[in-house]
Amino acid sequence: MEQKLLNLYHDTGIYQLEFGQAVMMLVGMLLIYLAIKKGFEPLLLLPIGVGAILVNIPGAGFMAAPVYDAAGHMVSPGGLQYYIYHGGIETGLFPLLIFMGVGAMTDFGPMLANPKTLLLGAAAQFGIFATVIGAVLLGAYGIMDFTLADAAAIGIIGGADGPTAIFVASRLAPDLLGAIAVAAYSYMALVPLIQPPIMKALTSNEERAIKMVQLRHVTKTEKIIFPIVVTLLAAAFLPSAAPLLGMFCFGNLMKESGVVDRLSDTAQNALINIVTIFLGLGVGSKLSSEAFLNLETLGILSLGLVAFSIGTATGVLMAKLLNKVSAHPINPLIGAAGVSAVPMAARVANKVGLEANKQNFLLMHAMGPNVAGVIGSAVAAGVMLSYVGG
Amino acid sequence: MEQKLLNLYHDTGIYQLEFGQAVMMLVGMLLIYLAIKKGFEPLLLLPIGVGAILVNIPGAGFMAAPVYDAAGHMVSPGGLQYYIYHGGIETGLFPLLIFMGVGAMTDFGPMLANPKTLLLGAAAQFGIFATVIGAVLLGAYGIMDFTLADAAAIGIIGGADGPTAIFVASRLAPDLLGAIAVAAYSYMALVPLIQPPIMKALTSNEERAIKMVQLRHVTKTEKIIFPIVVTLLAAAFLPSAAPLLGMFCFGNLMKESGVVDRLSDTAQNALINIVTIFLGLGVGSKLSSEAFLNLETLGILSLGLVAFSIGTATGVLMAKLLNKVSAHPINPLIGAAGVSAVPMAARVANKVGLEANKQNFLLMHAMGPNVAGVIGSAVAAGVMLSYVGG
Amino acid sequence: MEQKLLNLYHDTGIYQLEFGQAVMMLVGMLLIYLAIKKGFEPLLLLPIGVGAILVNIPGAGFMAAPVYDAAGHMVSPGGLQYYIYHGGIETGLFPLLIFMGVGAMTDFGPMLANPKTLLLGAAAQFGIFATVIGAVLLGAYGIMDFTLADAAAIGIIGGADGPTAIFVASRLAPDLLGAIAVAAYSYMALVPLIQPPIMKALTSNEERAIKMVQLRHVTKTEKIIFPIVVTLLAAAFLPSAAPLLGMFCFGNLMKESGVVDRLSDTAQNALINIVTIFLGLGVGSKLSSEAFLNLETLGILSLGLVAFSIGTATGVLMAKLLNKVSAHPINPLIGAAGVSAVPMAARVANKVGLEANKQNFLLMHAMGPNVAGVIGSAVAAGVMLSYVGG
Amino acid sequence: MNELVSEGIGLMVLGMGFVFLFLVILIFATGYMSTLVNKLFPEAAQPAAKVPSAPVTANNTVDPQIVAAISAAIHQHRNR
Amino acid sequence: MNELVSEGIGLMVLGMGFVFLFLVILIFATGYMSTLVNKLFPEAAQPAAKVPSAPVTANNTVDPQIVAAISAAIHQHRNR
Amino acid sequence: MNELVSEGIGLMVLGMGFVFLFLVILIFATGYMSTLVNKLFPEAAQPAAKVPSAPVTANNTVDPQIVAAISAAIHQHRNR
Ligand code: NA
Ligand code: NA
Ligand code: NA
Repeated sequence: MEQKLLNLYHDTGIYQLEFGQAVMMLVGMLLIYLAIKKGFEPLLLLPIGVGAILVNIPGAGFMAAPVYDAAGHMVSPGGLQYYIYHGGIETGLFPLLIFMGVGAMTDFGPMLANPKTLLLGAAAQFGIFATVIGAVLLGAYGIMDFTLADAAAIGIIGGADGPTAIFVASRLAPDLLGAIAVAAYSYMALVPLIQPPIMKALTSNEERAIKMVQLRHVTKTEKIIFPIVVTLLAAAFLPSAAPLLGMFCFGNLMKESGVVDRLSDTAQNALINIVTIFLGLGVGSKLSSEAFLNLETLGILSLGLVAFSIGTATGVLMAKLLNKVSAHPINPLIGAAGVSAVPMAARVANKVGLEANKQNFLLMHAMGPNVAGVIGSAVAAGVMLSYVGG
Repeated sequence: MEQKLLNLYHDTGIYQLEFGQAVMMLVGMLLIYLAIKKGFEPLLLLPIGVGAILVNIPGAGFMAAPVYDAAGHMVSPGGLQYYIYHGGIETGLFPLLIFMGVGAMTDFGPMLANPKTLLLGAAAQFGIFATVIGAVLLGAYGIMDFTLADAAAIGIIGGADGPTAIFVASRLAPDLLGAIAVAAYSYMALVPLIQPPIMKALTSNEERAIKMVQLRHVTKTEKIIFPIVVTLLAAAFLPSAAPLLGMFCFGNLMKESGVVDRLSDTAQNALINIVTIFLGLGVGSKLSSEAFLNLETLGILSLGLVAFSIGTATGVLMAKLLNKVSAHPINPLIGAAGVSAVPMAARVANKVGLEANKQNFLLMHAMGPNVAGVIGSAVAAGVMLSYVGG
Repeated sequence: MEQKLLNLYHDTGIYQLEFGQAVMMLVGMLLIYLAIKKGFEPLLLLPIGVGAILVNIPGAGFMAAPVYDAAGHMVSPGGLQYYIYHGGIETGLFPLLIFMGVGAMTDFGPMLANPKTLLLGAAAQFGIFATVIGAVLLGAYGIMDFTLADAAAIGIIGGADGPTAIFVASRLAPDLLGAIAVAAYSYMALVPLIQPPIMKALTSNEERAIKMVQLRHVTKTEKIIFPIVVTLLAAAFLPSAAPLLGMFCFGNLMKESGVVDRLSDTAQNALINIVTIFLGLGVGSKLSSEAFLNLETLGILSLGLVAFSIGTATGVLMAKLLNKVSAHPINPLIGAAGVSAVPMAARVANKVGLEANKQNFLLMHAMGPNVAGVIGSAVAAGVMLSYVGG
Repeated sequence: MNELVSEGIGLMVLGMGFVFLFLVILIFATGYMSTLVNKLFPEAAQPAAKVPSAPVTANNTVDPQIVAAISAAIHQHRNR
Repeated sequence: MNELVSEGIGLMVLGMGFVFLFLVILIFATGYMSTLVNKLFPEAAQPAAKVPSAPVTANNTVDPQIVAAISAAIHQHRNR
Repeated sequence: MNELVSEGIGLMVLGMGFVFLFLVILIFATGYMSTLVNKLFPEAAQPAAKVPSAPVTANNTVDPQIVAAISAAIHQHRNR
């Protein structure tokens, strides 16, 4: 009896708690606070924060692997986050299903009306690769312990696209997954703070006041055929990007075809919500003190910020260049939307545009580069998976 | 660097694409076209078409098996369609869950009001077994490479019931699954074209104009007890049909009981939609060029058409026979609805009936044989699984 | 051919049916009857009843394990209930997800307005541990074959909380899972019959007529922070209760935070409904004749009833004690709600209160101990898992 | 006639036989069930089915929001 | 008294002890939390909670379709 | 310059090159596709898209319950 009482005491969190676990539980609470009070991407950061708390409870076994005897019978079951992480994140299923749902919510209309804006989505991906250079320099000079795969996974934060970042990190740098996902979603939430100063520094007031000509009407048929074209181009030129782009286009095709609305509706609602809950808990499971409480995390957070900033800048600069060569005027602000972070970055472009000219509604114009940025970062992800993994 | 560039080129789809894969991607696009433009069972054929494209992208790895090291850690993750196919189709889970959802959408009322129509659902299954004979003849004379199991799986196309066909094919002839599923859903979509000529050829105008007496009211209690009766009969006489019939009846019981409407609603919506998306992608994964681009597929498509036609004919002939011996008049057209293809075949019967007599509304009368055909083909599936598998 | 006919006959349920299976199918039908006609927790008992019928169909293979060859290829697929049971119940995933959904439906407001009612939720758990003593006595005197783990799992029936009971039973006494789950849900449905006589026997009419002061307003912030506090306390004092309490609090946090309403909505609807269907079929799979048709089941059913009754009594007695020492009057009836069985037990307290005084609305006051009872039985479950398993 | 064909014919005979057997039994079972039900519970089943479980009620009844919207709309409509 | 019984009694004592301990701690923690929250953020939490995420708004507000339906229904109703 | 850095630069060059290459090809493919579509099916696509699948119709049309509620509400409203 005394022994049992002692066992029970030894089982308590208080007895077992390590300092690192306590800190990570505070990190989890910080994420929950940011999600609820500051509105930082709550759909992901709230479950991630809860997942971080749960996985760091000593003795609760949320990440415990199941144990089987020789005959294959279960001796002790695994933890919830073990099953979620290994079933849905390590396999890549959850990010792909989220991407399908996002595709079913995406309207390519503004981009189809003005395909040149795809160039802005391309230019803004420079943030990704500049960050890769930053990370390999930190690694090469022994400041931080980054491999090329780590550097690639960190760079993808600059893609401003959560599921893409999680998909790449789960393949190239699973140990850094927690920090990368947290950085990706945090900076996406900070887009309204990070982008405007850069956008204003690189443009004159006249440029920001430029009005753009109204977008042409895009037919239903174009919208239906477009996702198939993207899938075929991915198949032809970059099969390693085909999982991401293919599922994204599948979702979009379900939406635009108009013949499977019940599937499209489920992909946008019940399914993406279920997967989001699980994805959050699974990402949170990687927020262990060993993986998170080290210099590398600081590096990841700093490099992520750099990636966003450079991507914003190169997007704006490309838009200025396009404005010079284009027949119709192009407001350079919409280049910033090329980082993706849909639809936040497009809204920021609209807001900054309105500050310069109260009649200047850039939202629809910025949606073009915005969704182009999603394609751009999926292509960048494909190159990385092929280059580093192959 | 040049090496990496070369690697990247060797990774492209253009470099790797085989002719068969290109053809299968065209087949996938044809299915998408039929789904969107022609309205061919889009809920299934659209995801199947996308699945066919994705699985044939060389190097994208949608069907790649995961690789584990000796300690059980994942070295490389599997592809999305690998997990879907092996998790949900090979195991039989997805067809069974779809069948549960279909059960929750089915109203047995018209059949209970006139149980004799069950005979029509039985007669129309002759299409299944006639097709089996056709397939074994093709096999026996060495024209095509069909085993008895293959023949049974091909025959079930005549059941005009997608999940049943997929369930049987996944157990008896997984290699033919893609072609069988495509044939089953395509012909179900073609019911309004296939059936009317046969129906008209076998009936006189007077027969088609026969009005049927109004159906009696069926009480809630009858509807609740009926699915339990079917389950018990399956248990007693044909356990191999019990998975299909049991899940179908479970769904129906959830609906009719009226006490678990939130479960019934989920079975009919979120759950069946999620499973349908996955089922489509999983079936599409079997549309590889090796499995599809051969003489056997042509045989399957032709035999499937024969199966539908014979089933329609025997259904109509049985209805003519019943009309002779029955106290109340029976319009032979409703026999054609016995192939199932719910509710398309019943609508076709109604439409052809209206052509003969503008006051002749056969829809509810045809719903009886229509749902009876679902039971009939599940029974036929059970016999096949028991006879061929046992 | 004759051989095949004979095989088919040997495959029939009639040929193979054992007496025990027939009885268990009758038990399944009884559960369905209670669910539909008597309204006994139909969301669980209907699927459990169907699951019991299906698993007892001889030769249908609902619980068959899949067979793989040496190379890892599937030779024969497993049964639906095999996958459900081993995938979701043995692992503990389904009860935890249900608990998350229940958390998202729970309002801790009344409890936060009057935290003393937590003591009532504690007192009512005495039913659990008194039952453990009853079960070990039956085991110790050789009347029934109960181990300490069995006794603990049986006791948890008194927690009046389905997912907690299933979670504990799946870990401590999987063989008894069927009987324990059936007992737990049946008695929860019988709360309106079991509790009132005990409540009336232990209270005077004046006590039952006591009016309570209106509850103070509880702020949104309190409701948001509360689930985090509970999780941290579980982490600190009882990690073995952290899976249950953590997921419950996660669900509640999603609801109260107000920033992830689409996730909260899915947790309360599509997700919990899907899991409920599977949980029911999975629990039903444990209703085999070997596991159910024995003296132990009778013991479980009797002990479960005792557990409920004792829990009700100790809850009421604790409320009488609190009423003596509290500044504000406390109606002893609300103590009975401490067994949980949310919200049935609170409604019963309200109803019995109204009988004594037509102006006495106890519902909101009883919701406090009611949800406290959920926490209390999760804590009791944690102690058991730690004491018996550790 | 080779074995495959004879097996196929066996499957056809057994299969159609079983399908008819099963559905004929079902006709009798259904008929008997209906007669019994309608004798024992003449339409008594329907009131019972009218008592839905809690979450259902919420779905089936008219949303109070909608009622509020209606009143508001009527006001607006009149004041136009 | 054999070992099983003594283990059962041990479980009961520890179990009830722990349940009460945990819930008593929770009473104090909750009370302290509520006091603190209401001192630091006196009802400040509610306006914040009023800002729901986008998809919620769509669910909570009145569907424009419904509003259209109402107007149509009123017209029809009047013209009857 | 060590190997890691040179590999990083290689990734950058190849990566940005490929991103631009892909998106430039996509610009041409999209433009060509749009031209082709609008020449072959000048707005013919829209009527086809107006024919939604059955379950959708159910979702998009006004619920008969709502209509019933409206009539009821109007009556109540008038009788106030
Ligand atoms: Na991007
Ligand atoms: Na059929
Ligand atoms: Na309880």
